[in-house]
Order: sequence, then C-alpha cells, then structure tokens
Amino acid sequence: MLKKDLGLLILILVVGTVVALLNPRFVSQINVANTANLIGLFGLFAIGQGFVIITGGIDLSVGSIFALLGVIFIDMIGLWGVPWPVAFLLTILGGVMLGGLHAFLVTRMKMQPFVVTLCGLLIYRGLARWYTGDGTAGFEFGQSFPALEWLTMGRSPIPYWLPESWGGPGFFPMPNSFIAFIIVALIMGVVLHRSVYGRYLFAVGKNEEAARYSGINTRKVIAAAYLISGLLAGISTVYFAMYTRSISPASHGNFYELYAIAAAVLGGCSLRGGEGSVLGIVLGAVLLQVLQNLVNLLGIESSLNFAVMGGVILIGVIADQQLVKYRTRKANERKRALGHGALSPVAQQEK
Amino acid sequence: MLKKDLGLLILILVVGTVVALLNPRFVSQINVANTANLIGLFGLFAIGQGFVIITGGIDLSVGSIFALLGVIFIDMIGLWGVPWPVAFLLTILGGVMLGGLHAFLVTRMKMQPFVVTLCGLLIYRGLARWYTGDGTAGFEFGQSFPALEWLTMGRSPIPYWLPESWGGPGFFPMPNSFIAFIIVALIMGVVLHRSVYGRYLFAVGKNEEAARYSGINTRKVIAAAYLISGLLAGISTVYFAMYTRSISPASHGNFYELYAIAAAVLGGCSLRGGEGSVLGIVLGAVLLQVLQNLVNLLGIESSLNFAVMGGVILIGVIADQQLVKYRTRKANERKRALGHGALSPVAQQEK
Amino acid sequence: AEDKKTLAFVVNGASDFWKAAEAGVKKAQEELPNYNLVLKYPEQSSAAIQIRLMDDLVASGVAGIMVSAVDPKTESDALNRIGKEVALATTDSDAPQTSRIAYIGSSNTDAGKQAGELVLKALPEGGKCMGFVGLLGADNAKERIQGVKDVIKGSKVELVDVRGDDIDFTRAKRNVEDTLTANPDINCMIGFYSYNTPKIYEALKEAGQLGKIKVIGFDEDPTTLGGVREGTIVGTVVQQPYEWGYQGMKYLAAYLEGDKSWIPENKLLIVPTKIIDKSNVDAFEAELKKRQGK
Amino acid sequence: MGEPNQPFLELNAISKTYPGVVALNDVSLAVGRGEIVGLIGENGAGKSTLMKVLGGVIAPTSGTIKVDGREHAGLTVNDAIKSGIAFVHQELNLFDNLDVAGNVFIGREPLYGGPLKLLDRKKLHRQVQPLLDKLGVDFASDTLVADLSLAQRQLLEIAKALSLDARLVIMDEPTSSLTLSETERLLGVMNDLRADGVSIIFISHRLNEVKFCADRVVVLRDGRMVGGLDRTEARPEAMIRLMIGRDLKSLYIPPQAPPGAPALEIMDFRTTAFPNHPVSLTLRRGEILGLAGLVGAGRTELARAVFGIDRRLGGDLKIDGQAVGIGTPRDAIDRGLFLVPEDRKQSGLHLDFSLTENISLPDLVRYAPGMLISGAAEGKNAEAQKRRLNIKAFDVATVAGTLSGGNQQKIVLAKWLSMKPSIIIFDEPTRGIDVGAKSEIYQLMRNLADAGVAVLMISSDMEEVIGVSDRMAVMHEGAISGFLERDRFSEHNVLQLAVGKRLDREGHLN
Ligand SMILES: Nc1ncnc2c1ncn2[C@@H]1O[C@H](COP(=O)(O)OP(=O)(O)OP(=O)(O)O)[C@@H](O)[C@H]1O
Ligand SMILES: Nc1ncnc2c1ncn2[C@@H]1O[C@H](COP(=O)(O)OP(=O)(O)OP(=O)(O)O)[C@@H](O)[C@H]1O
Ligand SMILES: [Mg+2]
Ligand SMILES: [Mg+2]
Repeated sequence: MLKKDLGLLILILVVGTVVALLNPRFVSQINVANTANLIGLFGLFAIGQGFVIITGGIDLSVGSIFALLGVIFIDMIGLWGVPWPVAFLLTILGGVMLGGLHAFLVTRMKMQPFVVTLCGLLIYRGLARWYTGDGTAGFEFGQSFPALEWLTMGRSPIPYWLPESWGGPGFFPMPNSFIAFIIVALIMGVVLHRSVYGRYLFAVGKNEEAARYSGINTRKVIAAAYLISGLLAGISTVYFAMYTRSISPASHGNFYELYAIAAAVLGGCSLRGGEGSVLGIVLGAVLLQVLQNLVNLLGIESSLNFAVMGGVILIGVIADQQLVKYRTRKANERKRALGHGALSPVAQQEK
Repeated sequence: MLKKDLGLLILILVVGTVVALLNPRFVSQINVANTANLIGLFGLFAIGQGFVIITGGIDLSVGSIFALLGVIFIDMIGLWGVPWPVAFLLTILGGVMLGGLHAFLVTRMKMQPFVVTLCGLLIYRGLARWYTGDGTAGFEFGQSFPALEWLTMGRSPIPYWLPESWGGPGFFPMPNSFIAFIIVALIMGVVLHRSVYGRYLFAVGKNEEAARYSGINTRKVIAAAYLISGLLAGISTVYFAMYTRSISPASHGNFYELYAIAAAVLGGCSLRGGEGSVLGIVLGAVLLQVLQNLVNLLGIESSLNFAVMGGVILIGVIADQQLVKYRTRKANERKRALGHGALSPVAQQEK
Repeated sequence: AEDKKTLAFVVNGASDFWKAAEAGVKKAQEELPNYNLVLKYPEQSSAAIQIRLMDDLVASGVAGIMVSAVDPKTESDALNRIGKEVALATTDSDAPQTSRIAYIGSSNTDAGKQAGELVLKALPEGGKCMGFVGLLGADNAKERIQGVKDVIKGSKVELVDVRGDDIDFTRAKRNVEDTLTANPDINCMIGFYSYNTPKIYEALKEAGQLGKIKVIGFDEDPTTLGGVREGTIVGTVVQQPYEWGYQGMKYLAAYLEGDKSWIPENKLLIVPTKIIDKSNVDAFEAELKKRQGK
Repeated sequence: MGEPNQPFLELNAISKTYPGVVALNDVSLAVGRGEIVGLIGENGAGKSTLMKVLGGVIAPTSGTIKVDGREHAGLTVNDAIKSGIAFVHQELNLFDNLDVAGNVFIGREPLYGGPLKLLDRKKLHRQVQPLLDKLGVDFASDTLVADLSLAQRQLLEIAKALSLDARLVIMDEPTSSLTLSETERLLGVMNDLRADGVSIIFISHRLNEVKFCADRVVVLRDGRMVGGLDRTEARPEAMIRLMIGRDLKSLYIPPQAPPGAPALEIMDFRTTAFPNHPVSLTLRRGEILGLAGLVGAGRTELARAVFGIDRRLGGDLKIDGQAVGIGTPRDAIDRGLFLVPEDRKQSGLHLDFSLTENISLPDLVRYAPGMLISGAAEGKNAEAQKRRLNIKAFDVATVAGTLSGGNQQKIVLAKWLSMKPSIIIFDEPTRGIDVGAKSEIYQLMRNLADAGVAVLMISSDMEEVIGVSDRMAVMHEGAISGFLERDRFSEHNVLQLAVGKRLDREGHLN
C-alpha cells in the first residue's frame, strides 16, 4: 500500500520540480495557497468517493449533488435568512440523506451502484435546474457572511522558518479549506486504516459473501460508505458554493465526479473493490490540481488542459504498474534466495 | 434474456402510449422518422459499448472519439478535398486504431478499462480542441456531398399497408441511419448470440480464467470487443458529423458515452460482465431517444430533460427487477409442482 | 523582452466566436510591441474553472485581464479580488457590481431588440416564434430573449417558448426537428446562440421548410451568413468581438500607462451590434474574411 | 449452560427445501460434548446444507435447533458464533486483501479506544501466532492471503475456526486440498480439541480419515439420515455401503496392456515458482502416472506451464517424440493435451453457463459449421456426455453452478472427453468428490489409459495416488525427488520422497 503511494508522491515531486524550474512562480506563496485551496475543495469529496469505490461501488452523482444542494444552500442563507450554521448542517444532512437513498437502492433493492448514481446524476441536476428555472442562484451584491466566509474561504497564517537567504521565516496563508481537508483526511485515514469499520470495508469490498459468513453486516458497511460519501459531498457543497458564491446549476460541478474517481484510482483504489488508501486519494487529488495549475502557469494552450491531465494519469498509472512489477520480481528473487515461496504474481496478472 | 428485453419493450410501449395520448403528433410519420434517425445515431455505438461491457470493461472515450475523429473527418472532406469514401474509411480506421490502443493497454498492459478510457476521454477531446484551436470545424456554406448525405441523413421510402380508415397504404420515409443501425444490429446480434466469438465473449466476461483453461485466447476476445467498439464509434463519428454538419470539439459528443452505457445497462448488460443482448441494447437506445423526444413534444422545460431520463431509467430498472423476481418465483412454483429442479436464485441474490 | 507586461483576454469557453476577438487581439499586438497579449480559454465553460484560470494568470504575473465571465454573478467576488491585483475589464457579459475598470462589449439587450425588430419586419401579419438557445440560464441568453420580448410586446408576434440544448449540437438540431412536429403553427424561429441558427437552417432544409419559416439569428456563423445571402434567413444580429479584442487590449494598455480618459461615466463602453441582412451581408463577409486573414 | 451430560447440539427434524429440491428431509442429529462425529454422504446428499443451517447461514424450512440446551428459532451467523459454533466452510471464504491475522480474526478484532473501535494490531498478531504454531503452518501471520496457495488457505480457514475457542467446530471437507502430513497434523489438533471437551462435526470424502478420527459416523443420503456407525463399525466398506447402497471394487484397476511409447516428454522444465529446479518427466501411452508431493511442491505450477497457462522459464516439450512449442492452452488443446484443473469453480467451469455451454466450450468450432453455433449439435453431444458420465442434472440446459461438486467435476471431464484426448493431466481430479463418483472417475481414467491415452494424475490424496497410479513421481520444492514403480508404492516411501529424501540406485530410500 505504502509503495503505491510512494510512486505517486515521486510523480508529484517530479512534475512539481519540472514546473518550478520552468516557471518559479509555481512555488510562490500565492500560487501554492491557491492550489492548496483547490486541493482542499476537490480532495474532500474524493475521499468519500474512495470509500464507495473500496466497497466495489461508484458514485457518479457527486457533481449533481453540488448543484442541487448548492442552490438550496445559497437560497437558504441568501434569500430565506436561515442562520448559516443551520443551513450548513441542513446541507450536510441533505448529503447524508441522498447518500442514504443510494445506500438503500444499492443494498436493499440490489441495484448496481453505477445505475443508481447515474440516475442520481441526471435527476439531481435536473431538479436543481428546474428549481432555479435554469437561472443562477447567488447572493445579493454585498451580502456577506464573515464567519462562514472565514471558515470556507479564509486563510490561517501558519508560521514557517526558512534560512535568511531563502527569505527568512514568515507566515504562510494556509487556506482553511485545505486545513479542513487535512483534518477530514486524518479522521478518515484513522477510520479506514485503524478502525474496525475500515477493516470491514476492505473485507466487504473484496468478498462480500465471505464477509457475511464472518458475521459482518455487509449491508450496513456498504451503506455507511455511501453515507460517508454523501456527508462529505454535503460539506463540499458548502465549500464550492462559497468559492463560486453563486451557482448556475446547468454547469456547476459538471464532471467533478470524474475528478474524484480519477483521484481515487490514481491513489490506488481499485474499481473492483477492496483496495485503496486515504493517503493515496489525498496524493491523487494533489496531483490532479497540480496538473491543472501547471497548464495555466506554463502557458500551455488551455485546450490541451484535459489532454495533459489524461496523459499524465496514463503515464503515471503505467509507470506505477511497471514499478510494482519490478518490485515484485525483486522481492521474489530475494525470497527465493532465502528459500521461501514466491510472492504471488496474481495481482499483476489480473486484468 | 428474452424476458428482460420484454420488460423493456413493455416500458417503451407504456411510455409511448402515454405520450401519444397526450400529444398524438408523437406517432406522426415525421416524428417517428426523426426519432428513428436519432435512435440510429445513438444506437450504433451503444452496441459497441455493449460488447465492451460484456467483457466486464467499459468505454468512456466514445464521446471524445466523436470529437477528435469528427473534426478530422470534416476537414478531410471539407477542406482538403479527400473523396468522401476515402475519408469515411479513414475515419473508421481511426476508430479501429483507437479501439486497438485501448485493447492493447487493457489486455497487454493489464490496465483497468475504466482508467484507460477515462484517459482517452481526456486526451482525445484535448487533442481535438488543440487541433481546431478550440474553434468549430464545419463545412463552407453550400458545400454538399449528395451521396454521403443520402447515406447518412437521407431517407428511403419503405412501403407499408394500412387499412383505408387509418390513412391507407403509403411509403414511410425511413432514415438511412436507422436502416444502417438495424443492419449493424442484426449482424452484431448474430455475432453475439449465434457465433463462436459471441459465446467466447460471454465466457470471458463471466469467468476469464476458466475461459483461458478452455483454450480461449481471452486477450484476443477482449481486444476484439474494443476493436468492434472502435469500429462502430468510427462509423458513428461520420453519422454525427453529417447530422450536426459542424463540430465544436469542446462540446461535441460530451456525455454520449453515458447514453451508450445507459442504453446497454437498460438493455440488460451487467457492468460485472458476461451478460447482455443486442436486442436489449437496441431497445435501450430506443427508450432513451423516446424520452428525449417526449420532453420536447410535451413541452416539458428543457432543464428537466435529464431529470426525466434519469427518473424513467430508475423506475424502469426497479420495475424490471421486480418483474424478474416475480417471474422467477412463479417459474419455481410451477417447476416444483412438476417436481423438477429449480431455477437458480443466484442471479437475484447478487448485489 | 522579459519585462514585457502581459495582458490576457480570457474568454468564457471554446467557440468560433472568439476567433474574431483573437484577430482583434492580434491586431492590437501589432500596435503594442511593448506588451505581450494572450488569449485564454478555460477548458470548460464553468465559473470555477474560469476563476482558477484567472487566479493562475495573476499568480503568473499578468498585468491586465479582460474577461468574458462565464457567469458574472457567480464570479463577482473573484473578479473583485482579481481587480485588486491587476487591471481588470469585462467584455461580452458585464459584472457591474465589481471593481472592474470598465465594460467593453455589446449590449445583449440591445442586440435582442435588434433581433426583435427583424422579427417584426419579417412578420408584419404577426405570427408565432420559437427560440433556441444553448444555456437558458446564462445572462447573455436571458438578456437577448428579454430584448426580443420587449420589442414584440404589443404586436401580433408571440414568442411561444425557448428550448435549451446545453450546447449539444445534436440536441440543438433535434430541438428544431421536434418543434416542427410539436408546433406546426410556428412560423418563425430565432437562434440565440451562434450555432443555433445553422442548426435551424439545416433542420428546416431537411424538412423542406426552408423559406417557409422565417429565421432570425445571432452572430456570424458561415451558414448563417450563407442563409442570409440566399434569402432563407431574414437577418442576423452580429456583435463585433474583433473590436472588443482590439479596443479592449488598447484601452487596457492605455490604462496601465495612466490614461483613464477613455472610461465613460457609466463605465460602459458599448460596441454597437449590427443587423446583417441581404443588403449588407456581402460587405460584412468580405470584411470578416479580411480580418481573419483568410 | 446446559447439563453436562446432555448433548451439546440437537438438530430435530430439520428439513430444507429449495425451490424444486428437497436438500434435507427430516434430519435429526445429536452431538455430545467432546465427541467427533463424522458426517459422510454422496455429493449432493445435503451435508453442506445441514451444516449451513447449523451455522446460521441459511434458514431451515422446518425443524428446531437446540444448542447447549437452548432452542433457537431463527439462528443467525452471529447467534451461531455466540453459541460457540465455528465453521470451516467447504468453499473458502477468505479476504485476499487482508493478511493472515486479519483473516483469522475477521469480525472479532481486538479493539481499543472505546467507541472509536480501533484495531489493536499487535494483539491481533499475538493472538494468531499460537494458532499457526499449533497447525504447524509455514507462513507468517502478516502474509497477505493473496500470496497463499490453495492448501495454505485451507489451513488458514482451519486456524480461523480454531481461533473462535469454539465448543463445536464444523469442518466441511477441511482436508480436500491437504496432503497427508498436514492432514495428520490436523487430526492431531482435533484430538486435542476433543480432550478439551470440544465437539467436532467432520465432513470428508476421504473415508480413511473419517475412520481414523471419528467417534461415530452418520450417513446422509438424498437428504435423509440413513444410518450411523460407531467407532468399531466404521470401516470404509461399511461406510460405502451405507452411503451408496452397494459395494465398490478396489481402487486399483490393472491396465489391459503394458505401457506404450512415450507420449509426453517434459525436459528440464522450469516454472516461475521454482526457477532453479528443472523438472524432467516422461509419460507413456496407456499408463497412469501419479504425481505426488506435499502442499506447494510445485505440481500445479508444472501442470499449468505444460498446458500453456503460465509461461515457462525454460525447458522443452516433446509429444510423441516430436518437439512442440506450447505457448497457450489452445496449442496444447490442439495437440490433444488437456488439463483438468485443480480449482474447479475458478478455472474449470463457468458456473453460470449451462451444461451444454460448458461442455462445448473448448471445442466450440466443431459445433459451429460456418462460424455459427448449431445448438442442436452441441446439445446432442452434451446429452451423450451426460448419459455417459452419469451426470445428475435435470437436463443439459441446467446451470452448472446449481449442481453438487461431484457432478460439477464430471462436467469438467465431459468437456475434455467429448474431444479426442491424447494426453490428459488431472490435477486433483477427485477433490471434494464422493466415493461413488470417485470410483467412476478412476474407471474412466483407466478406460482412457487403456484406449492409449497417457494420463498424468496429480493428487494429494495418498490413498488415491497409491491406489490408482501405475507408476509414481514425487515432487519436493519444485523438483522431482524420485520415481516409484508399483511394487515400491508405500505411504512411507512417498512421504520420504515428498520431504526431499532421495532414492539410491536400486530404488531404496537412503
Ligand atoms: N442455493 C441452492 N439452490 C438450489 N439448490 C441447492 C442450493 N444449494 C444446494 N442445493 C442443492 O441441495 C442439495 C444438497 O447440496 P449440499 O451442498 O448440501 O451437498 P453436499 O452433501 O455438501 O455435497 P458435496 O459433497 O458435493 O459437497 C443438492 O442437490 C444441491 O444441488
Ligand atoms: N495462487 C497462488 N498464489 C501464490 N502462490 C502460489 C499460488 N499457488 C501456488 N503458489 C505457490 O507456488 C508454489 C507451487 O505451488 P503448486 O500449487 O504448484 O503446488 P502443488 O504441489 O500443486 O501443491 P497444492 O496444489 O497442493 O498447493 C508454492 O510455493 C505455492 O506457495
Ligand atoms: Mg458440500
Ligand atoms: Mg496443486
């Protein structure tokens, strides 16, 4: 597990170094802070996506959830005067409820997660567009929610120490969205890798029937993953809404589920279930945002943005696979030298 | 298999009847012909998608292939003066080559189909946009290719006989795209359900390892599915290009892979592989286009287009599942009465 | 060359429409050798992505930005933030409540009104119109539709409905086909986005209805102009993105050099839209070609 | 707590009907404390079903279950676990992505952190080690299960059951992949458990094991309890008679003619698992060559490489004296070299396919004149095979997955027998198969050999290799440690070779 994450980390460092050499502004405080902010926004719900993917499912509805809950959230605080903490909680609750709906359809009605969330993708966006009459939901000019804005878009000074020749010590304006993301990642990391729930999640994702025979309530475990995904989507909704400050539901969050899936898959989650790590997802989210950033910073034609992203993902995955293959071979040779059995080549043989 | 298709057929008939009652123009010749045309366009590549899904894979790149090959096709015949049959063949070849690339990455490099084609989705669209400089590729005003246009957008009169009271006999202007689709569907139906290759495809999709032990060259079988998908995508590219007559690569074909996947899944293909039928895919494609059509005909707000689609798919899948459950129970009861073995309930128990 | 200031023209999404603006930017570049002018597309027409593009531009040190906001309301906050860092002007769709220096572009409402006049002229007896547009919720769409409605109010012409297609050409064409079926009494169609008119043209042509239904369009797609010349399209209302690009860049450069005299009182520098009909289509097309260097 | 002299478990009049099938019919069984009950019966007799009822995996249609004096209406998996019932499933239920310790304690992880329910990894591994030691396994507690062989996995399943500190352990064919030494260790562990007062229900098709360990044997037939034997009566012949209602011939069927020319020559073959141990072997027409060895000796690896599933690292193959290059299973099949794989469910069959579709799969082109499959032709062949092998299924359209293990194995055989075998490798041909079906399969193998086919039989069942083979090769750690002719067959000799001892020139062990 750690090995895969390491490969990704190396990829990020290599890409980062190259970009920084080509355009030193890449590592400027303001750019790093901007990128961190977006990593926070996009990383939050990628973790939820990862949990669902570990169960062997998929959640295609995230982007549409942002649109639907987002317009309602903005109207709640902007139009109806609901206090923002209440609105925030209600939005999270909305996310959890939609997650619960998916969980119900997947675990009780035995529907395929792809189908359920594809329908969600279509329906939620449609409802959001219908609700606003295909218009834009936004705040009145000058409407402001200082505490909420600080929480979502604010920055917290983080002291750092650098040698004088590098500019000396100072404070880095860390986006609070990134801080929130890191906190969530830590919690979810503990849940996934240290708690018994995480263990069950891996077990269910790999072999649901065996998990059932082991007395694990597989439905509950799977349902919990969708609920977590819904919860994080709810939180993300508020962050995105406060980032854009208004939402045009026809386009808001379009394709964002693909970012999340790409981050999770890059981070080592297998779409067949049973594999993945929170650190990997975090690194996957970082890489995707760095890629977006570099296209703009290096003045690459914007039209090539997606092509660059696709290209790096492809190369990254291939390189990673070669690395794993190489390591397994090495490990086998070492083991054999010690007279032990070989490691399984099964993992590589799998399609 | 037939049972699932029957459920879908009933759904289509129910939806169709309701719409026809609300707006009789739904069954007017011109509307039926228009809808048939779009069924042809969207159905063609859905069949390829179905083949890939039966191997347990997925092809997310179709929409981007339409954009990339489409702009090149339009430039070939519109700008460079390549004779259209040559351009048509080259476009198909392009599709086959991209399919071959996916096949290589999936079968040789052992990459996940989702990842491969997601990268394809990103890269091909990026290349298309870069190629046109994010502009629109289209013909000059008045440029025309009569034979190609007849082939793609033309209509062939099909005689029919109706009682005098219903308007009497006449000729139905059948869109050639629909005729092409039906021909392809018949061929692919025979390939899938009657040929050795089709059997192999199911075998590989169900249990790749056991297929290998039976001497099936599983790589070839899987690769062929991607090639077929690429081939049909290549043909579809030309049909779509001639339908829209101009292509803005940033949006052309966006999300069309989801239509294809939805058609295939509605039509009984399981994303776990090993299940599906061409008739089902055809019916799935029909349903999706009928749904799009009804939004316009009933004057439903355009913003609800996708919501209607999602809602009907969801209801359709749930209803179908309940139907299958009911039928299995009935069939078992009948069998028991006869003292024979039972049908397996496994299919229902699966998640 | 290192210390050349960079000015960026940020558009709202990929479209041929911006090719003309690009030509204007190029022309301005010839006249502004001390500046580095670039035109930037966000990879998706989405506010968040456009904001990020502008943030990245600011981070990479541009001196001025001229932007066609995807969704001005969504972006007003970001525009304010960016306006504090660099010289910021808006084009195409304005964001009046921000710290932008000025708006240099057309008035979509005015353009809509001109289209409305074309409709009235084409249908002196009155009639029923159907509109087609990409994004129903987008400001430019809403303003154009409103402009048309304002003009035809009180006349015998009625705008029955406007169908959206989410910038999917296939759906755009199908919307026209379905309209022909669902509303056979329609006798005029308005294409609000540049690609809508060609799709109307093609669908009518295939249905053999060309010339029977009056078509009014926006923008200067080759098919639209061809239809105008042919007489099957009544006319089209064109903006002058070339001027936006050209004037916008020149004014931004002037602003950076301290010249603020060009900014009008209401901060709106309206580049008028033009009606192109059979009478002036050839001249317009010739000029267009010249500018695009074709 | 029930009375100590009361049986620990009482099953009363249990019936289970699947739609159309009566899997259990009015079965009653009592198991005392510290008693080992052998449960035997033909394939499909209902043994696994009965045990699944007991484990709470499936609900009986009628009947009552009393555990430790307490009656359970609807027993669930968790109830069963709480009542001290542990289960070694016939189908392995392991998680490839977890390590050995994680698998053993799945669902019962030691926790800390109160409501946070965090895993105590150290304690987890500490608790597992003694169990692994007890079974004498050769893998560590932090090995990933994906890296274990089938047999190692089976041992792990057993460790899992032992870890429950159960009062009753159900073992559904725990030894089907094990060789003699592991089996013996397991039987030892079972004795210890019995001494601790733990009850065991032991299901096996290897009747010698049952005889060796069981205090009492009960026999199921067609879902009914047809009788019981106590320790003294439980001889294999008696058990067989109860199970199938008749006697069986002895295992060994002598060949009709001496072996012919070499059919398959394996020369210096090296596989990925043991790249430094080349294997050479000659298989002659008309003989059954047994290939014995301990778990993980590399026999399956060898068979896979010969058949073209795995790439070999080196070595040559000759068929009928001709050097052949076999790169894929297709190459092998085209030359009449067939493999009946060890893992029936994973490799041998398409469980969702019908009998017909399974049987015609390797030779589909034959039933497809002009590229299109003729349903009539493949159906006819399937009917013929079904009759010939006596496959118990309603019809040839029946889905393979619904049949019992033995009948599934016969489908795998039918796949190959409907073609023209020239050389056929059986990897564990009778794993999980009842004695009746076993003897049918042995007869079949002999008929093949007599018809000139060369048969290589890989088996971990000592009784089987000794009983069936004409000649034997024994592998150890990827290399062949010796060949035995029939007159030198003995458990002792096989075991010595299997642990790596060599034979001297005269064929004596040294
Ligand atoms: N899920 C099921 N649906 C229908 N029939 C079933 C199902 N499970 C088992 N059966 C049937 O119940 C009967 C008993 O099967 P069971 O697995 O208990 O046999 P067994 O004695 O364990 O055989 P084996 O020795 O092959 O393991 C068989 O006829 C089998 O086909
Ligand atoms: N699925 C597997 N994954 C990892 N290693 C395996 C696997 N199968 C076998 N091995 C390893 O390959 C080596 C040879 O095993 P092989 O299966 O060929 O032995 P065998 O003699 O057939 O024994 P058995 O089949 O009884 O386990 C052993 O070291 C074993 O650990
Ligand atoms: Mg059993
Ligand atoms: Mg083996």
